[in-house]
Amino acid sequence: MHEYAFFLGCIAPNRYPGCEASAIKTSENLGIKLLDLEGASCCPAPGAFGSIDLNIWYAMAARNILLAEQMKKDIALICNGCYKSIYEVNEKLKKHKELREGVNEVLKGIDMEFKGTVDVWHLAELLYDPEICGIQKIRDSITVPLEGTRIAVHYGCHLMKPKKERHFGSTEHPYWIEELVAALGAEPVEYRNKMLCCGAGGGVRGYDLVHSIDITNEKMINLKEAKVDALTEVCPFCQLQFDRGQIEIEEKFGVKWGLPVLHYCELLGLAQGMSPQELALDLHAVSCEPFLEKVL
Amino acid sequence: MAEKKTKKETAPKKKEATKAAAKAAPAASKAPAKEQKEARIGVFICHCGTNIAGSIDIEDVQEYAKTLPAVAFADNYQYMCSTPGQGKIKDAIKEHNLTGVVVAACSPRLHEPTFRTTTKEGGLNPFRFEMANIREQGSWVHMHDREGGTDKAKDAIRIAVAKASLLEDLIPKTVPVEHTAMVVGAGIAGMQAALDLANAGIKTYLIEKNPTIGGRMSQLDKTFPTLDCSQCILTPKMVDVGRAENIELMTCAEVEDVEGYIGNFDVTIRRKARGVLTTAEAEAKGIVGGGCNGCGDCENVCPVIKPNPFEMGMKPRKAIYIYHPQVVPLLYTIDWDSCIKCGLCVDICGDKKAIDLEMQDELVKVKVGTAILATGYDLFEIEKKDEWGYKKYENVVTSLEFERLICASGPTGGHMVRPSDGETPKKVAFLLCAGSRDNTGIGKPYCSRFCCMYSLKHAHQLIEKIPGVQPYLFYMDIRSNGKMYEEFYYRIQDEGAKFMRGRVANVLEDPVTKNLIINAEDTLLNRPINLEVDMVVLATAVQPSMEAERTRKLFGVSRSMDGWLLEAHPKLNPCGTTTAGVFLAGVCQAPKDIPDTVASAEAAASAASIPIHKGEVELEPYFAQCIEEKCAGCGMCVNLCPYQALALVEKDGRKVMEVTEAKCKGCGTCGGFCPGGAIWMQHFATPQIIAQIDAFLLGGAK
Amino acid sequence: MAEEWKPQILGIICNWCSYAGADLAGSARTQYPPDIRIVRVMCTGRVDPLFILKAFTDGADGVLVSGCHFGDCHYLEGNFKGAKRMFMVKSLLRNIGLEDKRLRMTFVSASEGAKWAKVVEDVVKTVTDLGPNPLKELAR
Amino acid sequence: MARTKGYPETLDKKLADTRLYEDERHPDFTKTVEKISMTIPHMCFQCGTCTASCPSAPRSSYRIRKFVRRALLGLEEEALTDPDLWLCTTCYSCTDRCPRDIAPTDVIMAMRNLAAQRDIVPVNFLKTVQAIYTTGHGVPNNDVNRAARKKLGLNPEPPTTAGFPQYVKGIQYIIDYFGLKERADRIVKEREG
Repeated sequence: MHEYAFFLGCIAPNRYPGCEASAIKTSENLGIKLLDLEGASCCPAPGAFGSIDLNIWYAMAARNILLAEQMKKDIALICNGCYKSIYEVNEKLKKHKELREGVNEVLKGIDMEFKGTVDVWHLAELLYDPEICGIQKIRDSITVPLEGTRIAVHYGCHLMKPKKERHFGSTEHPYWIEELVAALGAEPVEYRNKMLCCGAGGGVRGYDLVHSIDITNEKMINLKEAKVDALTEVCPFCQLQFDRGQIEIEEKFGVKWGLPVLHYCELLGLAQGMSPQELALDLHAVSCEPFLEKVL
Repeated sequence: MAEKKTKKETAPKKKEATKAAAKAAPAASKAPAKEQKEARIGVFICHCGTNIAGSIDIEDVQEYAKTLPAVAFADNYQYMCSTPGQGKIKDAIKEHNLTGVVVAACSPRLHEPTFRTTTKEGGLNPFRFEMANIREQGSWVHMHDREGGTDKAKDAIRIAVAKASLLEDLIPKTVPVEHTAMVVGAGIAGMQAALDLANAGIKTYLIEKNPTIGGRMSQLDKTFPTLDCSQCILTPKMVDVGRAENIELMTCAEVEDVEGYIGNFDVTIRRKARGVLTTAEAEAKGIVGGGCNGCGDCENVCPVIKPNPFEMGMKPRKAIYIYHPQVVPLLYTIDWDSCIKCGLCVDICGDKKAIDLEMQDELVKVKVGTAILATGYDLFEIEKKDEWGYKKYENVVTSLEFERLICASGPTGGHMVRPSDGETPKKVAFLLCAGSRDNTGIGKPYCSRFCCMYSLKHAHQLIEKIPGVQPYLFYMDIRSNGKMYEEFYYRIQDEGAKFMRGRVANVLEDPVTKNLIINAEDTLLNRPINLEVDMVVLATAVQPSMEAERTRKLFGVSRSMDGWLLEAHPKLNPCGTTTAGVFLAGVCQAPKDIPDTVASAEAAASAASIPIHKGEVELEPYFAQCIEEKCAGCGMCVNLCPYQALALVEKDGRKVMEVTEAKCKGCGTCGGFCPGGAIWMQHFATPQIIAQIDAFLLGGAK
Repeated sequence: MAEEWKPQILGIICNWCSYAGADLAGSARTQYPPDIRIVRVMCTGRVDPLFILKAFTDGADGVLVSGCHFGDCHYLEGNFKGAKRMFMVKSLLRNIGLEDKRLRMTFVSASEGAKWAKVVEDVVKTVTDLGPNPLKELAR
Repeated sequence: MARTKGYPETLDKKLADTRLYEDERHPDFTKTVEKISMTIPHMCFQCGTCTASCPSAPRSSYRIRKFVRRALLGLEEEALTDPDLWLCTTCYSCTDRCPRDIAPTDVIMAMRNLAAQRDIVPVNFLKTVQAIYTTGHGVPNNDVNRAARKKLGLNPEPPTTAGFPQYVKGIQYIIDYFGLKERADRIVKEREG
């Protein structure tokens, strides 16, 4: 059993609890134990905090990392936004002495000190890593193959970009999450401009909603063209943007897409036999039923 | 104590001097006389305008120099290398009857030869000269630290004086130069260089790794800005090379090993088994009227099909093949990796008996006086910049693939079609600086220099061939600096090519039509562009050919940081290298278009012919000498020598080391090691170097 | 001696790579500290351990030996042999209780002017941090 | 920034002098941006790869190339007061493709930091701060969600600051350390009363 401190973030636990539930359950089936990270907070939102003052962003993220350092466990998480904050700050503080000292100066006040003793992982990369889990193991864990479904993948920006500060290689034509989808028995589908941003990041969703959902709408057009049954991602914030975004698109632009959007953990849950209720799919703004009909 | 050492150790030098006396009377006759005479050094400090004087206090330095032991005279001048400057030195040598000269100026790598001649003209042995580098390693690197720079200059002079007072007469060794040359690589650069050398009456070995000569130029369709057909102007030269009596052409050949030095390089060449006999080779084997006549029957019967590299893999070839109809020499070649030795070709070839499926590589040794490297370039692996989708999207091609696609002798017979469906493209985007001017660590930081111009040419060729075609050139800057180049740019613009000032961010493919969508910004309109085209041509960056690295090491040539071969001086000696007798031609030194390549080839040829026509070269006499009374005959130095110049010999009853001067290059590896201090490195002798160290740290050799 | 102490550093560098590199730094006007004095040899293979020991007994605070990159030696393999000796000398220095950091061997090619400047800065810093050569007094 | 001429307002707008004057350039601005962003906008050669990669460019007047140019020239006023500054979704596509190895996204983040120092910052950013200050979450829990969590067999409050409010103090300490809460409250109040 590989054990990790499970960093929840905000949107998974507070908007899509199904992501949280499925993440814990499915990965347990795959030999990965996700432990509560007591007292963790918002990562904090890289757009909002990073834009106002990077130093606060460093310090707040560091606090979350230190909770894991105290647990002596690496961090696993399921949100790209969180990944940017927690992973990137962790790496930056390890690398840059002066940044580290600055942050520790702040954290002194709450008796904390960044030592850089843990690493940060996105659950998706752990699932893909044969050392930890790997495609085959996922395939073996499947009880309800998602056969006959066409699923497109949205990677999300902050997981893999900027590539120089990540370890996933090129960000132009990645395919590893498609492999994870194929492992569930579904057919992964390529579509135009796959790596285009969901539109939510950088505080834009809050700053200029129509601008932000117009980007989402462009993705929807490309997805429609590829005739997919569902879109999957590994980021609840992207999920929020695609899921609630479709409702907003309908309100503002009068276009109805009705494309089910599921976090990879939710898909994995379904494939491992979890029921839609256990995944709280009813909380999704866009009904997942058309997709479920194909699966169940 | 340094004194004492010299006294003792100069002993063998007497021998050397007298030995020399036999060779060169005038210089040597002085040598013994000078022996005991105590050192009188003249120091000459150069202002180099303000280059040195600007950040170093010349007066101060000169006053200091006067106080140094053994300094008999000190002077300064605006430009020491000027005629009056050199005059000052010559006069001073006589007036103050100097035994050595120190010039404090620029780098010895620049002006040592100049001042050695001056010293000689002043009546001293040229090797009684030492240079103090107070510019490149002084004023220029301490421009804002006058005090520090001045102190450093004083020390540099003190160190130089210490050495100068221990310098001795040396007689350079002159060696005969082999009346032959070698050119490695038979692209346009190598061919031109070889032709020039041959026409100058020098026997030249032309080594080419491929089965035919012609190189990259033979793959091109037309050439800018004149638009003459590349093959049409190239093939006559290829034929000349094939015909030239003075050129010994070796195709399918590689340099295996290089020994020796300028005038006398011993080069081993690997002639790769071609599997096919020339008529000459056949005759040698007693096969009358046999050997390959290029009839091509073998190709017709060969069952194996492989992509033809000459056509960038866009056309098939057999396991026994020629690149294209105009190859020189017209000889078929077997690709051993794909040949299944079925023997059909042997049968069809019949009595000509030209094909030998058991042929082995052979090693040939040749001796040459000078060598020219013309190893050319390859395309950068542009798929590494995967935002442009090369090797992912069928209709994204490189510029060389485009050349073949539009060439009448190419895979499509010159009908410009796109790979995915053979349709004629109506909209084509050219991406300039594809992989060039790239500081990400993936691409190349330099400008590949000829892409702008050939892309203009490509646009013209499209407009000429396809009515109603629309070429788009996505560029950052159009670099058309050459004779009639800017005019060519004007012409292509007039012909209707559209120039979009913006670098392409990424290329997407329409999954159905296989058309390509260009994402760029029109930085002049300040608007993003979303342009759908039928085909994308990447003006791909160039990089040194794979062979270049191996070859340069064999010839002891250095490399610039960007990977191209390093010239002796970027401005004043662009063809030479730091290895005497080895020269560079064409793109192997840096990206060049055809005119520049040919020019550099002719330059290299003339440079390479000089020592050959002179017939002899002087070697700097930095040879190792054995101080026999100290030599214990342990022989450790013998194995250290990279040139097998040392040997143990029997001399009056004991083993001592002996140096073959012709082989010794003066690296001093032996001298640096000899446990008994029995090796005297001429001009870099232990007492001389120790004196320099003492001078620096103890302030003066005395 | 009143003003702050500046180290005396000896540089023994090869004619073909490092000396050319140093010249290139010059023509590029790349500035670096002036606390180094250069002795030019044809190849680092020429560097006799004696030279370095002499320098230290003479009171040098640091010695820099710099040659061509491996495989780029103008004399095929002189720099290998030079480097090998430097290891030997370093252990010697340790044995006589002198910090072996005072001796440094680097590889700077003819095209690496910027690197040469960096190397010198680096060596000057290291040696300055180490302070004066304890043998200096003996030498005086 | 265009210069006004003291004409009546409408004319001043219409006829404003749009030429670039030397005194608009603040070299230290370039330096500050480079320090915060840890990247090198002064090396930009304006190829437009960034704008072409930008998801916001095609639907707005936002041109990241322009902002990098402003960083390069030190056009502080023009950069920080341009509302487009806040349209970057931080997708980092420009950063991955820039041939000069600049990180334009981080240039934007640095400029936003500098703008925020002058209280130029959209309220939605500050409201996130307020939310986190009180709950530790940018997107706090709610009753619908609590109910759903129960059904899933999860604790209605996640094991975060929501479940362990005692940790909120630490967060408030950090935010107060930078005095951000007061600033946020003040600015939001100014804007929305």
